[in-house]
Amino acid sequence: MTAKDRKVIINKDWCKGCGICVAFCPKNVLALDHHDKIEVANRDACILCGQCELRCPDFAIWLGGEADE
Amino acid sequence: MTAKDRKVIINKDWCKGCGICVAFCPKNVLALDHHDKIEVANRDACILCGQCELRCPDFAIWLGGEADE
Amino acid sequence: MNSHVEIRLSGSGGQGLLLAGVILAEAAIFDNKNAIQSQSYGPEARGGASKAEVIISDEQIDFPKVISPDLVLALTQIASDKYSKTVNQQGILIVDDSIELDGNYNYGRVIKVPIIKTAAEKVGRSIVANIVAVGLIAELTQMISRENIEKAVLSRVPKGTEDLNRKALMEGYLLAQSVL
Amino acid sequence: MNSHVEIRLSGSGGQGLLLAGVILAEAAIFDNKNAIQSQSYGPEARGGASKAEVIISDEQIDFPKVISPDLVLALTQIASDKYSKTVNQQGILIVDDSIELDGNYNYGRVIKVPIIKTAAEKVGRSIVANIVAVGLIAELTQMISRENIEKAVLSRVPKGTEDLNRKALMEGYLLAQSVL
Amino acid sequence: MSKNIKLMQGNEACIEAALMVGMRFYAGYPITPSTELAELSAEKLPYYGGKFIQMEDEIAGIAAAIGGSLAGLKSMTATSGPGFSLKQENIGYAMIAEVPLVIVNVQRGGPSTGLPTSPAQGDIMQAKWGTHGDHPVIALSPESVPETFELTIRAFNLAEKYRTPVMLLTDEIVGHMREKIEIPAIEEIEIFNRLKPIEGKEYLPYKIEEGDIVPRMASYGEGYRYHVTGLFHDETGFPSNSSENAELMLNHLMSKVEDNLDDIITYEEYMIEDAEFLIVAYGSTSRTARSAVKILRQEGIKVGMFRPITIWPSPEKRLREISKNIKNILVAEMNLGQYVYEIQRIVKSNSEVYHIGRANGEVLMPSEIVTKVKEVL
Amino acid sequence: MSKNIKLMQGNEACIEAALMVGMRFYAGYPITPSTELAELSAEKLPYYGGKFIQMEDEIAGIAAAIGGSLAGLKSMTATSGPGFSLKQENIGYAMIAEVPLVIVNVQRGGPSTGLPTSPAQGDIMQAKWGTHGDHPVIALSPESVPETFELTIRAFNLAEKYRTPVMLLTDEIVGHMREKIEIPAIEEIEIFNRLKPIEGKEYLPYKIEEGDIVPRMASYGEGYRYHVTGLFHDETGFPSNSSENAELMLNHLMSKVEDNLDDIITYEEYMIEDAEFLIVAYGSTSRTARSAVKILRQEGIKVGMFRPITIWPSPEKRLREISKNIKNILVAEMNLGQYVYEIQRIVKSNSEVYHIGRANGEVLMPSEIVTKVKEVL
Amino acid sequence: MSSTLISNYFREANLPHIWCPGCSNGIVTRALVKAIDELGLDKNKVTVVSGIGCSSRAPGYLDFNTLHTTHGRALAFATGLKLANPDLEVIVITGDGDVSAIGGNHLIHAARRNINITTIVFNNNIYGMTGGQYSPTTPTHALGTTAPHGNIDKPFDITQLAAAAGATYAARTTSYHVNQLIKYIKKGIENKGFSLIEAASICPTYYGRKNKSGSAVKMMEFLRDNYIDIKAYDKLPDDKKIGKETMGEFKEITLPEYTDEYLRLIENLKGAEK
Amino acid sequence: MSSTLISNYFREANLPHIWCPGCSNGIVTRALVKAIDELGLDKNKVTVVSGIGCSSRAPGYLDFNTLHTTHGRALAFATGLKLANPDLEVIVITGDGDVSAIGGNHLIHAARRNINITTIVFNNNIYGMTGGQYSPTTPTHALGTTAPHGNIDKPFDITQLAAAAGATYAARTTSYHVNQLIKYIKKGIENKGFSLIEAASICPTYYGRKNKSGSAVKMMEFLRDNYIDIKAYDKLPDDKKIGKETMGEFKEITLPEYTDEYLRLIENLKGAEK
Ligand SMILES: Cc1ncc(C[n+]2csc(CCOP(=O)(O)OP(=O)(O)O)c2C)c(N)n1
Ligand SMILES: Cc1ncc(C[n+]2csc(CCOP(=O)(O)OP(=O)(O)O)c2C)c(N)n1
Ligand code: SF4
Ligand code: SF4
Ligand code: SF4
Ligand code: SF4
Ligand code: SF4
Ligand code: SF4
Ligand SMILES: [Mg+2]
Ligand SMILES: [Mg+2]
Repeated sequence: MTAKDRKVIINKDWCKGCGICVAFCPKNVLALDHHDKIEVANRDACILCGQCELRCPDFAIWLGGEADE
Repeated sequence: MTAKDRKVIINKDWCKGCGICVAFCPKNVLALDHHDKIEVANRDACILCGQCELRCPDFAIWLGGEADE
Repeated sequence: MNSHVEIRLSGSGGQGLLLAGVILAEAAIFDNKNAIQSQSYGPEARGGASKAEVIISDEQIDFPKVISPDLVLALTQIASDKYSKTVNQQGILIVDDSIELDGNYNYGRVIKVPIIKTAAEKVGRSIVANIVAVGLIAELTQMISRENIEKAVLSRVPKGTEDLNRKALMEGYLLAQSVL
Repeated sequence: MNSHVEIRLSGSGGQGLLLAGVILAEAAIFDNKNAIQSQSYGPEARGGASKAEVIISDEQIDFPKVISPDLVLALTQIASDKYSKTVNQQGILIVDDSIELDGNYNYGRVIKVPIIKTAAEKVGRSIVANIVAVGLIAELTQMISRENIEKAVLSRVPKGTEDLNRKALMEGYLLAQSVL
Repeated sequence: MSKNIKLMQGNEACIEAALMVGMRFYAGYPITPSTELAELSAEKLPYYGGKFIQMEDEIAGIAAAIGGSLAGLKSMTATSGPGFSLKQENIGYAMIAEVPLVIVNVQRGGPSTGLPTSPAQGDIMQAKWGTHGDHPVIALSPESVPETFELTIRAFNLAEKYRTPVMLLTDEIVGHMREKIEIPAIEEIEIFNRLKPIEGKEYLPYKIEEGDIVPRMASYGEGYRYHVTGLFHDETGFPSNSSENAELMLNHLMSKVEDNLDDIITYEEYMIEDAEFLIVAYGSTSRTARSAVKILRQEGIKVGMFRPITIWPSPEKRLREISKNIKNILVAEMNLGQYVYEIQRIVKSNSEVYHIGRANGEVLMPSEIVTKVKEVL
Repeated sequence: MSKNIKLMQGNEACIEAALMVGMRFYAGYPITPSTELAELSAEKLPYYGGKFIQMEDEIAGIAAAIGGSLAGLKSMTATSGPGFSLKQENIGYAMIAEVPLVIVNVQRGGPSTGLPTSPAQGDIMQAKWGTHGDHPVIALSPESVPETFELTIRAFNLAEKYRTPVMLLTDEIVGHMREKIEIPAIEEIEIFNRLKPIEGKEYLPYKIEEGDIVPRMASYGEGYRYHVTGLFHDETGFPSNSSENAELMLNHLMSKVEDNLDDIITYEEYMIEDAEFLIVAYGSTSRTARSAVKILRQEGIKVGMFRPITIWPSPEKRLREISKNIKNILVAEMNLGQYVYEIQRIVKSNSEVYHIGRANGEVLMPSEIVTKVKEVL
Repeated sequence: MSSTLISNYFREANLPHIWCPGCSNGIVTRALVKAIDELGLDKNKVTVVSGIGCSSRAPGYLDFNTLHTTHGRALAFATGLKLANPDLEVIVITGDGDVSAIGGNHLIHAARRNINITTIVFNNNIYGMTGGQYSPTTPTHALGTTAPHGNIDKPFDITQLAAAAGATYAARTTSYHVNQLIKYIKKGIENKGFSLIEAASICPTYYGRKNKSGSAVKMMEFLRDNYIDIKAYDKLPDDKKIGKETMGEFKEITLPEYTDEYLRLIENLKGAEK
Repeated sequence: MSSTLISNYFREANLPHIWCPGCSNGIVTRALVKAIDELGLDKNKVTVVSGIGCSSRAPGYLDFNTLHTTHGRALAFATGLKLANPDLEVIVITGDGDVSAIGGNHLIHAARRNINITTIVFNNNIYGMTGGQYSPTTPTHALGTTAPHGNIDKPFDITQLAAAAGATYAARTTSYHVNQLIKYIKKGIENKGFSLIEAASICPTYYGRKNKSGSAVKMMEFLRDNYIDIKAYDKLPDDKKIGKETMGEFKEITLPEYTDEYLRLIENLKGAEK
C-alpha cells in the first residue's frame, strides 16, 4: 500500500461516540452522527495526520487502505 | 546532686562485656575484667564526658551520684 | 394486581433504572407494603444491558430475587432482546416505542409507548425517562398511591430537580391513561 | 551402655554444643545405629542456657525428644543449674570442674573434670571444649567406635582446624580415661 | 414516637447500626461488594466526630482498625473475599491481643478474584480457620436488611464484651438489596461498652478481675502505659515463653467463648415442631429455604428450617438435640459444601445429611430446594 | 551402588529432595522455623542453574513462585504461620489458575507471632480453608526426615500431575531435628513432569485433552501466547461470567482431586488388625503416638495407630471403614482440636472420638497418650 | 474490521473492549502495542502482566503471553517470570491504585532490584474498577466516593517515587501526548533494567463525573493544557507553576540489571563443588 | 541499679534486655528515651509501636504505651492509633527488614499522608531476629545466610525513600554518633508531620560474623569513620566518595499534617445536616 492509498477508515460498531477524535482532528474532518457514532464528514480536508487513530480509545478509526466506508 | 558529685557508675550485672565503652573512652578510664565485665580502671583520669553512657548498649555504665562501686 | 408483584426494569447503564426501582420500592413501603429492590452488578453495568428488580408484596418477602416478573420494562433494544421474554404470561411488558419486538413470541400484554420521547420532548430532558416510566408503571398497576409515589420521587431525586421530575411523573401518568 | 541412650548437652550459646550433638549423632549413624539430634531454639539461644540433645539407639527411634537423659553434660553454671538434675538415676552427669553442684541432690554418677581448662590449656583454644566433651563422652560410654567419632568430627569442623580438633578429641579420651 | 421506617440497602443498614452502637473508627480498603461500607463511613463518620481512613491495602486496614480500638474507639473494617484472605494474619493478632473489633465480610464468588460481583457463601469455613494457630471465632450471618442492622449491633456488643474480633458474614445479596427496615430509637438499643480498669486498683492488662469474663481494657493515652503483643504473653502483657503460661493464655482465649455459648449463640427454628425433614440454611440462602418450606408445607410435607444466626461457634448442642428426631437434613448454602461439614460432625449418625449448593454466582432457587427435598424423601 | 546415608535436618532433606525432583525456582521470605529452606535454596540452586529470590514479603514470595512456574520451572515457596496467612490470597490464585507449586509450611506456635520457635500443628485446618471461596486442597504431612524427603518428591509430582498447589505441612520438630536418611540415586526417583501441549494441535489453555486429568500446560515464551487470570474463566482462559461456565470450571477444580483420591491419599496403619482402640495422629505427633502404642501393647492393651500421610483430602473412606470395628478413637495433635473435627465427621456415631492436644509449645509425651488411653478405657 | 496494528497484536475476538466511552485505557494500550511493533519484538517472548483494575483488564485483549494476577501483585508475579526466564520481555500494565496503593511495596522493590521489567502505569487518579474511590494519586481536595468531603491525602508522584526507589528509567506523559508516550515506552523497553512510564489518564465515568471535569474531550484538553515538560516547568516563575503538572523523562541511567547479575552468579559457580 | 534516665523511662523489671553483647539496639533505644526526656513529653501520651525483629523488641522495655505488632505493620497500626487519638505522641521503632522489606508500603504511605508519627529505623543491614538473611539495605556483594554467594540486590536508602514518598523530616545518623541521633530524634518528634530518623546500627552476631566485620568495637569504628555528613560528602571528589556513606538531615519542610486536616474536616461539618 502506498501512502497515497491511505485514508481514514472507521468501524462504527466499535465506536462509542466519545468525540475525542472529532475534537482533536486538526482539520475538522470528523463528526458524530445522530446515533453518536463517528462519521467522516469532510474527507477532503483530511491531511492523514493520524491524530484520530492515535487517540481513539476504541480502535474505531485508523489510516489504512481498502475499506469502503 | 551537683555536677561535682557525679561520677562513673557501673552495673556489672548488666554489662555484657562488649568493650564499646572501653574503646571509645577518650581517657582510657575503663577496662574489662577477667570475666569480661566492665570495671573503672583509672577513675582519676575520667573527665565525666559521658561518652561511655551514651554508647553502652546495656545501660550498664552512667554518670550519676551515690552508688559505691 | 396481585398481592405479590415482581417487576424487572431494564435498559442501559445511564438511564437511571436503579433509581426508578428504588422509588417504586420506597413508595410501596410508604404504602405500608413490603418491598425489596435489587440489581445486577458487574461488567454488565458497563455498557450492555442493565437491570433493576423490585418485588412488592403485602406478605413477607422471602426469596429476594425476581423469579417470574409480572411486569417488565425495557427502554433499549438490547435490554428488550434480553429481558422482554422473561415476563410471565399474565404479566405486562412495557417497551419504549423505539423497540422492535420479536414477532414470533407471545409476551402477555404488551404496552408500547414513547417513554424516551415523552421525556425528551414533553418534559424536555431525556434523562428523566426513568421517572416517566415510574409514573407509567404506578398508574398502570395501581399498586401504590400517587401520593406516596410522589413522596418517594421527591425524596430520592437531586435537589433542584423536583419540578422537572414532578412533570415527568405526570407525563408518565398521562401515558398510562392513554393506553388504559 | 543401653541400646537406647539419651544425651543432653548444655552450656552457653557460643560453646558449640549443637555441633557436638551433631557429631555424636553422625558418628552413631556411621556406626550403623539410629540417631536423632535436636536442639532448643528461641530467645534462650541469645544468652542464657542452651542445650542440644541426641538420642542414639539400635532400634527405631519413635519419640524424637529426650525424655530422661542417660547422660547430661553441663559446661556452665547456668546450664548446670537448669539441666543437671534432669539426668536419670542410672545415668552419668558430666560437669566442667568450674561448676558447683547442689549438694542436696542425688545425680547418679557424677563426673567432674576440667573440660574447658583442658581445651584452653592443653589444646590451646577454649573454643574446642565441645570437641573435648565429645571425646570424653564417646570414651566414657563406649557407644561409638573411635574411628567413626573421628570421621564425624573431621566431616563437620571447618577446613583447616582438623589437627586442632583431633587434638581436642584425644584430650577428651584422656580425660575419660582419667576417671574410668 | 413515630416509627422510623426506611428502605435501605444491607450495607447501609450495617453502617447505620454501627454509628448508633458507637462505631467511631473505620479503616479499610475498597472492594466489591463491600465498598459501600467504606463509602458510607467516609461520608458519615466525620459528622459524629469519628474517623474514616482509606488505607493502602486490607492488611493496613485491619491494622489501623486495631490501633483505633486500642486508642479507645469502637472500630471496624470491612472487605470481601480477597481482602478477607489478606486480613487473616492480623485477625489472629486481634484475637491473641484481645482487641475488640468488628470485621465485615460481604461475600462474593471465589476463590481468588473469582466472580467479583456475584453472591456466594464461600468464606464460611475461612472465617473459622483462616488465620494460623488455635483461636476462637465469633461470626454472625444476617439474612435480611433489618437483621444486618441488628447483628451489626450485636457484633459490636460481643466484640466489646468478649474483647475479641467479631465477624459479620453477609453476602452480595444481603449487602446490596434494599428492603424495609424500622430503625429503632437510640434508647431502644442495648449497647455494651468494654469495661475499663478499676480506678485505684493496680492494673495488669491481661489479668481478669473477679467476676469478669475478660481482662479490663484501658485505652492508650489514659495513663496505664501497658504493653500489647502478638506473642504469647502473661497477665502483665509481656511476652512469656513458659509453657504453663501459654496454656493459661490459650485456655482463656478459648474458654471466654466456649464458656459463654448461651450468650453468644442465636438461631432461628422455623416450623420444626412437627418436622420430619430439616433444612439448615443461613444468611441469604435461608430466605430461599424458608420459601421452599412454605411450598413444601402447602404440599403437606413436614419440613422445617434451622437457621444458625451465630455461625461460629456453631449451635452444636441444639442442633444435635433436634437431629435425634430428624431422619434427613439438607444443608443449603451458596458454596460447594462448607457448613455441611460442621453439620455432619454435629449430627453424627442421628440423621442423613445431604447438601445442596452452588458457587457459580447464581443464587439457589426455592424450586431447587423443593426438588432436592422430594428427591431425598 | 554404595548406600548414601546421611544425618540430615528435615528442612535440609526437603531441599535435597526438591533439587532432585527438579525444583529450579524458589521465592520466599524468611521466617522461623522455615528459614533453612530459603537459606539452602539460596546456597544450592545456582549450582543447578536454578534461581532463588528473597522477595519483599510472603505475598510476593508466592506470587513470584507462581510466575516461576508459569515460566516453566518447578517452583516452591516456604513459610511458617504468619507467612502462611499472608499467602492465602495467592494460594487461591494458584488453585483457580491451575498453577503447579509446592508450598511448605513448617508449623510453629500461633496464633499471630505466637511462639515463634516452638513446634505446633495449628495450621491444619487453615491449610484446607485458609483462602476464600471453594477450592480443593492437597496437603501432605511427614513424620520424619526421610519422609520429608519422600513427601517433598511426592508434593512436586502431585503438583505437576494435578496442576495445583500442593502443601507440605511439617512442623518445627520435623523441620529442625537431624535424623538418619538414605538418599536414593536419582534414577530411583519417580519424577512426574507437567504435560506439555500436543504439538500441531490447537492449544486452548484450559481445555482437557482426552485421557488427561487436567489441561496441558505451556510455558510462557514457548509460542502459545495464552491468558491466565484469577477470574472465573472458560477453556480459552479468558474471563467468563456465565454461570454454566463457572459451574464447569469449579467442578473440574474439585473433581480433579476428588476423582483421584486413590492416587492422592496415602496413610499408614500401625498395629490395627486386632486393635480395639485407635489413635489417630499425623506428622511428628505420630511418633509420640507410635511410642505410646508400643508401651500400651506391652501392657496387653490392643491399641493401633492410623496415620494420615495425606492430610487433605482426608482418608475418609478407609477411616470410616476402620471405625466400624473400633469403639474409641483418640486423636492426638499439637493443637487445641483441629483434625479431630474431621475425624468426628468421618466416623459419625461409629466410634466415640476423644482428643488430646496442646498448643503451648511443648510436644505431647508418650506417657500422656498412654494415660489418656487408659482413662478412656 | 480493524487496522493492521490492531489485528496483528490484539485478540480481536475479545474486542470491542469493556471500557467506558472516552476512557483512555484504550489509547494507552494501543500506544504500548505501537511501541512493541516499532521495536519489532517477538510476540512469543512478550509477556504482559497486570493486577486488578479497569486498566489491568488490558492483557486479556493482547495477543502475547498474558497474565492477569491479583490486585497489586503484578510486579511480584512479573519478577518471578522474568527471573525464571530472562528471555521473556516482561511488561506490566497497572493502575494507580494497583501499583501505588496495595502494590506500592512491589513497585519500590522491583525498582530497587533494577530487574528488567517495563511498567506502564495507567494513572487516572481514581479506583475506576470499584467505582470511584480516591487513590494515592487523587489530588488533595478532589472528590471520590470515599472522599465525599474532599480528599485530605497528599498524592504520590509515582514516577519520582519509582526513580527514588531505584528505577533506571522513569518518565511521565499523558494519554493526550500519545507520540511521546510511544517514544517513552520504547525507551523503557529498551532500557536494560527497571523502567516505569506513567501515562496520566482519564476516567470520565467516575473521576470525571464526581469532580465535574466535563466530557472525555474536556478531560483530554485538561491533559493537553496542564502537563508541561519538566524542563520548561522548572523555568516557570512560581505563580505560573500553580495547577500545572510535570511530564518528561525524570531518570535515565545505567546500572547492573538483576537477572544479568543472577546469571553471572550461576556462571561464576560453574564447575565449583556443590 | 541504673541511671535515673533508665529508671524513669524503662520497665526495669524487664531488664537486662535480650540483645546480644555489643548490639547497638540498646544505644539507639536509650537515645530515643533521652530525646523524650529532653523534650519533657508526657509519658502517658507517648506511644511506642514496633513490628517484629530484634529492634522491635524495644517497646517491651519502655515505660510508655507500647505496642508490639506484626512483622512490617507497625506504621499501619500506628496510623490507626494516631488518627483515633491525635493527642498521642506516636513513635515507631522498626528494623530495616520490618520497615523496608515487608513494611515498605506502609512506610511510603505514612510518609505520603504526612501523619504526625516519628519513625526510628534501627538499620543493621540484616534480618537479625531470624539469623542473618540479607535485607533490602544489605550492601551489594555483602554476605547473608540467604546471600551465601554475595548479595546481588541493590540497597535502599531508606531515608531518601521516605523523603521521596512525602516525609517532611528525614535524617540519618549512626549509633556511634549518639548526640546527633538524640538531636535528630528530638527534631523528628517536634516536626508536626511524618518524620523518619534512620540510625545506622550494628549486628555483630549475624552481620558482623558473616561479613567478618570484626568485634562490636570494630563495627562502631566503621560507623565513626565511614559516615560523612551529606554536605561534606557532596564536596568530596568522586574517588574519595567510594565506600563512604552519608548522614545528616535530608529533608525538613512544613506541610499540612494528616490528623490536623481530619480534625479540620470534622470542624467544617459541624452543624451541617448529617
Ligand atoms: C485484594 C483486593 N482488594 C481490593 C480489590 C478491589 N479492587 C479491584 S480494582 C481496585 C482498584 C483499581 O484502581 P486502579 O488500580 O487505579 O485501576 P483502575 O480501575 O482505575 O484502572 C480495587 C480496590 C481486589 N480486587 N482485591
Ligand atoms: C509475616 C512474618 N514474616 C516473617 C517473619 C519472620 N521475621 C521476624 S523478624 C524478621 C526480620 C527482622 O529484620 P529487621 O526488621 O531488620 O530487624 P532486626 O532483627 O534486624 O532488628 C523476620 C523476617 C515474621 N515474624 N512474620
Ligand atoms: S487523519 Fe488527521 S486530519 Fe484526517 S481525520 Fe484523522 S485527525 Fe483528522
Ligand atoms: S475517538 Fe473513537 S470511539 Fe471516540 S468518537 Fe472517535 S471513533 Fe468513536
Ligand atoms: S565519662 Fe568519659 S572519660 Fe569518664 S569513663 Fe566515661 S567515657 Fe571515659
Ligand atoms: S559498653 Fe556497656 S556492656 Fe559494653 S563493656 Fe561497657 S559497660 Fe559493658
Ligand atoms: S470506570 Fe473509568 S477507568 Fe474504568 S473503564 Fe470506565 S472510564 Fe475507564
Ligand atoms: S542478632 Fe544482631 S540485631 Fe539481634 S540482638 Fe543480636 S546483635 Fe542485635
Ligand atoms: Mg486508577
Ligand atoms: Mg535489621
